[in-house]
Amino acid sequence: MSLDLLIYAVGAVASLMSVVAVYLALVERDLVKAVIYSAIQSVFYSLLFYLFMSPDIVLVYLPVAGGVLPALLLVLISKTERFERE
Amino acid sequence: MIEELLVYTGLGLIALGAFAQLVSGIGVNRFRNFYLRLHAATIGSIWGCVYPIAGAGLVALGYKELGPYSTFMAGAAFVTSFLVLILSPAGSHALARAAHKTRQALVEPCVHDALDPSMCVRGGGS
Amino acid sequence: MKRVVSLAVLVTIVLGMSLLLALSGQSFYPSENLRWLAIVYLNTTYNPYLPDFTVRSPESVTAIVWDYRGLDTLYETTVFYLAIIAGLALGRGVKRLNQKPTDESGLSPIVKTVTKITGPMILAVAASIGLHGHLTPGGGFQGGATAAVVPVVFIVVFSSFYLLWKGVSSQRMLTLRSAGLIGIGLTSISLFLAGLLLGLPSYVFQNIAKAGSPLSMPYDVHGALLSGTLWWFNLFEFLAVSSGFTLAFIILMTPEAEEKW
Amino acid sequence: MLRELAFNLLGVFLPVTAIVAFATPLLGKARRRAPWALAMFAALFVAVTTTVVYAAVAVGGRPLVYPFGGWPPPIGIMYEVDAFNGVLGLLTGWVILAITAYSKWYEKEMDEPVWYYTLLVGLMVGLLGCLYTGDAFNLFVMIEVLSISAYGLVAYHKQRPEAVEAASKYALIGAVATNMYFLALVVIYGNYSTLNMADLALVGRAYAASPLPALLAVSFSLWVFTYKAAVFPNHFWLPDAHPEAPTPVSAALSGLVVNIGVYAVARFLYTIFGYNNALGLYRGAVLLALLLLGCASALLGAFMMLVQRDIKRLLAYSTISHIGLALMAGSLGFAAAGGALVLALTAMVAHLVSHSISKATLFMASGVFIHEAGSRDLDAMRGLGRVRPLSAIAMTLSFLNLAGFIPFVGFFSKLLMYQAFLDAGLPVLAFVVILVSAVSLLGYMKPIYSIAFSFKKGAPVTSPRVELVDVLLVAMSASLLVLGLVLGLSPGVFSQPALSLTQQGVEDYIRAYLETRKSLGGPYG
Amino acid sequence: MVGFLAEYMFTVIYLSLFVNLGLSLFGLFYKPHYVKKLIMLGVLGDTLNMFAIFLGYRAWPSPTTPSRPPILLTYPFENASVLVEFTSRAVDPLPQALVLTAVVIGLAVMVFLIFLGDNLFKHYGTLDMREIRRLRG
Amino acid sequence: MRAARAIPVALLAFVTYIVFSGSTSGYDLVTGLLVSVVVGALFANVTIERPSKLLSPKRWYWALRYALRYFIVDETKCHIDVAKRILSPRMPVNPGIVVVPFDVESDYAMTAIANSITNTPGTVVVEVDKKNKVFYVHWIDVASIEPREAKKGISETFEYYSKKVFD
Amino acid sequence: MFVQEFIAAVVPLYLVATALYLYRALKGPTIPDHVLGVDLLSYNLAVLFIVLGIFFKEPILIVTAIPLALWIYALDIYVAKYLERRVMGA
Repeated sequence: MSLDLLIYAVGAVASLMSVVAVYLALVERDLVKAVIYSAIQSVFYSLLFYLFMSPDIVLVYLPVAGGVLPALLLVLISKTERFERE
Repeated sequence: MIEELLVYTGLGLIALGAFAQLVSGIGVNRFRNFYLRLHAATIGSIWGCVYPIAGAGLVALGYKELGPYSTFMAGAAFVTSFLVLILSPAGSHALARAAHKTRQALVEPCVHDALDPSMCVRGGGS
Repeated sequence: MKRVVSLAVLVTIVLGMSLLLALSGQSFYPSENLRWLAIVYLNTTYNPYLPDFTVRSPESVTAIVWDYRGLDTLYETTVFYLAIIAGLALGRGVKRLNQKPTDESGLSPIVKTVTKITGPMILAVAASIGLHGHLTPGGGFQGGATAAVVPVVFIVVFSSFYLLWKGVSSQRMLTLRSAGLIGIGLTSISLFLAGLLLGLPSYVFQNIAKAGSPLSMPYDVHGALLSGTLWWFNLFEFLAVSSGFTLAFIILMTPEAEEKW
Repeated sequence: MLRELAFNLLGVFLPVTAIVAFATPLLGKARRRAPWALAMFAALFVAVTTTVVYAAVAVGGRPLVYPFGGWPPPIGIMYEVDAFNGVLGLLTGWVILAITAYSKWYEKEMDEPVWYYTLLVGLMVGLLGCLYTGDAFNLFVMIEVLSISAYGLVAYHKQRPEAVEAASKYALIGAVATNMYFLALVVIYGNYSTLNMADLALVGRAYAASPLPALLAVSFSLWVFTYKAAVFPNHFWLPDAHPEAPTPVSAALSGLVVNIGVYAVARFLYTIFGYNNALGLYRGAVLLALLLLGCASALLGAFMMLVQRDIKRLLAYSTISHIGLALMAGSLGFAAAGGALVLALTAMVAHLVSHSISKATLFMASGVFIHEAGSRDLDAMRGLGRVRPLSAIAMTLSFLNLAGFIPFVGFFSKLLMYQAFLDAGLPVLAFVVILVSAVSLLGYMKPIYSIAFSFKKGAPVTSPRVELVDVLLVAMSASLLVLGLVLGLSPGVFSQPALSLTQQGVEDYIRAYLETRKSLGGPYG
Repeated sequence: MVGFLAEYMFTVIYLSLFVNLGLSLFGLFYKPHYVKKLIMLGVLGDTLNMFAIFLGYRAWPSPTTPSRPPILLTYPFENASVLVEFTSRAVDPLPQALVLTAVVIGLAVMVFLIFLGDNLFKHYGTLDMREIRRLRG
Repeated sequence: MRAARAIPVALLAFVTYIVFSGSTSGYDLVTGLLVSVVVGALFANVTIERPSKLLSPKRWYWALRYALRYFIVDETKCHIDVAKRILSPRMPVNPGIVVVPFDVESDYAMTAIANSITNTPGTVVVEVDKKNKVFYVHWIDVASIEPREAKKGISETFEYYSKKVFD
Repeated sequence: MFVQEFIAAVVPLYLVATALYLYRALKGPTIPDHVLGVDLLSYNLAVLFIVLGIFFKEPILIVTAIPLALWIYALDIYVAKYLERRVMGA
């Protein structure tokens, strides 16, 4: 039984899911939802980082891209406007 | 002996977690209302997250192949599961409160809404 | 509906293209061998057989970040620092509200109590990540970023006035941040200055003694591995990063009084 | 002795400058004068260091290498200074000193100058780090230090909507450009498994057969370099961003920051992917493309200058034009070799020096007149030359230098350029140089005329005033004259920097790196 | 077959990263809203970092011994075999260090851009870049 | 007084630090001590109101009993119940928001009850009213909308134990 | 012991759950639904991180689960705050 295939399959699934999240973040007009989609993308990227054996990057990347940036963008949205215009 | 017991208990908890996550995933997609989904989500966060993480800690205590850092893993697993245990209900509560307060989601199949009767949509059924 | 279709098309394109590429032998399968430079790093990060050519830190990423390529990291923190300074410059002259926090402000009391309990635990965990940076994954920035959960959650759950009321003001955070960064800078030139005083050759960012320069930071204190400057860098970076995040969140999230223009 | 001093200063001066930047907000809140004093200290330290370093390099005749942490170079980071980046560093050190001194006068236009000085010191760190570093990834970090301080400074007058808009445009596309440079670094590390510039030059020779990765890397990295240098398709941000910055910062951006782009282009295309290297045949194509772009931006800048009424905007377009000229001279390597190439590179270096000093002077002098007139419109400045005569003199001299009049350094640089193009057998380009000079002379006549030679009708007669800034400006413009005389008497002054980009110079660059690597020893040395 | 599947999966990962790169560049240049541009800038930076890490990965030495993070677990050690085993399995640490730096730098630029967006809205009352260009004239 | 309040917080931080590090070497003890002192000083006025409670062994005994019972009995019962509802084809739900009163004094006891309610599937605290001492609970299967009956179904055991532990 | 094989058998189940959660996180009509999905997704991934840590026999990989749990809680909180107040700081 080859165990590495399982891990690579997890990686492939994660990267496909990140494509889905990025596409939806691109076309979504409600910016709050777009921010949440980008958070989903960063969660999947952190899984990829993990599978590529870089725990240090996960520790930096998750707070930054999954926590701080959505927070800052939400602050910006709450101060300005929520919907993208046509 | 005790080490094997620990490992088997831990693995059992991990398997339980997998099962619970599946159930929770199905529930989250089958229920048609935000508040009902919250109940399904609880399964995913308690049996699906707290228990298997604690189980992983037990495995780490008993599984000697992990090397010198296995106590680190066990400790970190227990701390993580404790934090999830405390934080996840608070998060769900905050979300539920926000959803109810701002009328994001109505209480759709509803018997009674003591907080705000106008948000109760009767009937519906399953 | 349109989105679902285009998503399906996108995913199919990815799968099909990669099938084509893989069938045509154009694979991106990584090699089993490492580059020369990587092997050097892996071999010298903790190597008692090369006593004057090692960092004495088992964590080679932290070793690269703070010792082999310490200069990069010093300026990387400088970039973050300058970004926050630029933000402060953009926020100057803006009147911010300062009220007494009440029970009404913020979220529900349950969330408040939970936040109160978990705050010290999160800080302890973050400190553990930061201070074990030379042994396990983690380090100053990682620990600081984890610790930044605490001020964010406190601002959101209570209010930014609550932090001010408890004495966490933006001025103090700026002071703490500057102090941490000055600590980083001084650590980086500490052995150079010592070398100047003692008349021994030494380099900026030197950590463990090299063949030509015998000065070395203490890397082993009573059996506890400190890896020389790495520990100090991690400590100061932890302070600087956590206070920097706090500062950024305070100035962004504090509600403003009416604008003039 | 000198070399040892230079060696130690080279290692320590940037961390110390960074510490000054960290300490500025701490002390600046307590005392009002402290920020300026700290910035001045940093600038003086930088100026002295750059002088010592250049002296050591010029006297020793071989590059100076500082390995950080005592690690042999491809393992650790090194600073490597040859005559080329040495002379640019020298220029940067002294011009930034003048700018910092001038900032004291400008302080009255600003509230809370503490942030301004912190960012200015950050700019200093970024500039010198970009110039001196010998590591491609460190260059990325330093470009970011430079960029983030530049963005912050452009948006400093945040009460003006235009300033904020210009900064947002500058910062957004700049972030994309630097990300692309990171991609180039990924390509470089993936293919050559090293990040050290000298090592890349050495290793790249083994890859001459497969030039594609090198082409990818160069084309990705050229985006950010041409963006920083504001070369034609990437020039759009400059006419908005430079005028909106505080005046001393406009001087630093127009005079110094654009140099970084040209420097990095030269470093990449001559030293790293230079002679018989990985880039192979594509090198000529890339250089030709750069030549055409430089040509286009020189012409565009010159013609756009004609229609400007805003003095700072006029100066900004002049920057585009002159950087285009310098890039034209610098990218002649595809057609010329030997003497003509040395001539062209000398012209590039001389032109960068002349342009930096005179553009900094011009922006600073324009700051004086803007302060007097209360507006940036040229018409509002009529007759102000009588009020600030020394500034008017400095301004006129600098304009004459830019236009290429005879005893100035600008004349000799254009002459060298002309000769180089003729020697390379490209008289078209020589014609372009003349055309650009002629057109931009028309553009320069307007400010010279309206400030220095015309009256404002019905204005009350005010007696001429002289402040310390005026003296500074006159001194700076006088240095142009002195440099011109030196260059006229001994044309070899700038040939040493140019020689370090020729094949022999690159060999020296690599040899210095190899010697350091060997001397530091270790099992992998 | 197993080898082919592994190659296929790596190709999927690689290509989806490319798709993400393309999507984020498209969003950066064709979506008019400032916040959307910032989100896409974040995705762009993350994807480039992902490329670097992808480059530093090494395949498993054998199907049952995974490659490992570049962190030595057993120290101090008696004989060099630990080190040999470590070097034969650990992934490349240098891209990780570079990405660490790049992530922090990207965050710093983003923090500044967010401050800037706040000020932009104060001046123009909108964050739509087309609108802002029109208002500026 | 501040120092007295700091001690329990410091203890919490210290225990967390040591457990998370998973070792009791000298390095961990020393750094853990320093960290816990700093954290204690920071959170002294935030976290704890009456420090003496933490040091009584009786409360710890009750907490242990509470945890064992909660994790083994209550959770299992509710999980199986909700899982059945999810998996059964007709999804029998009968949801609504009911009033559940509580009768404890301190914030901690209240939070413990609320978290216990939310952590058992089938019940989620939507809103809490500290003045009238009631929770508004979303219940997946409303047995009764009468407050006292609802309390019997949802939170009586939790309140019994929480009172012993925290009040 | 058969730990590695056992985990290799369990991980696909977790992946299926991931897909289910992802569907909800992407679809969820209201914003609380989205956030609930992200929440569950990240708890799922936290477990996956830890379980795979045992699978790789690399105990230090477990640290990565902590920031996931913590920052996702923060995401909950500030989306809730955004919905309730519109002003983050008050």
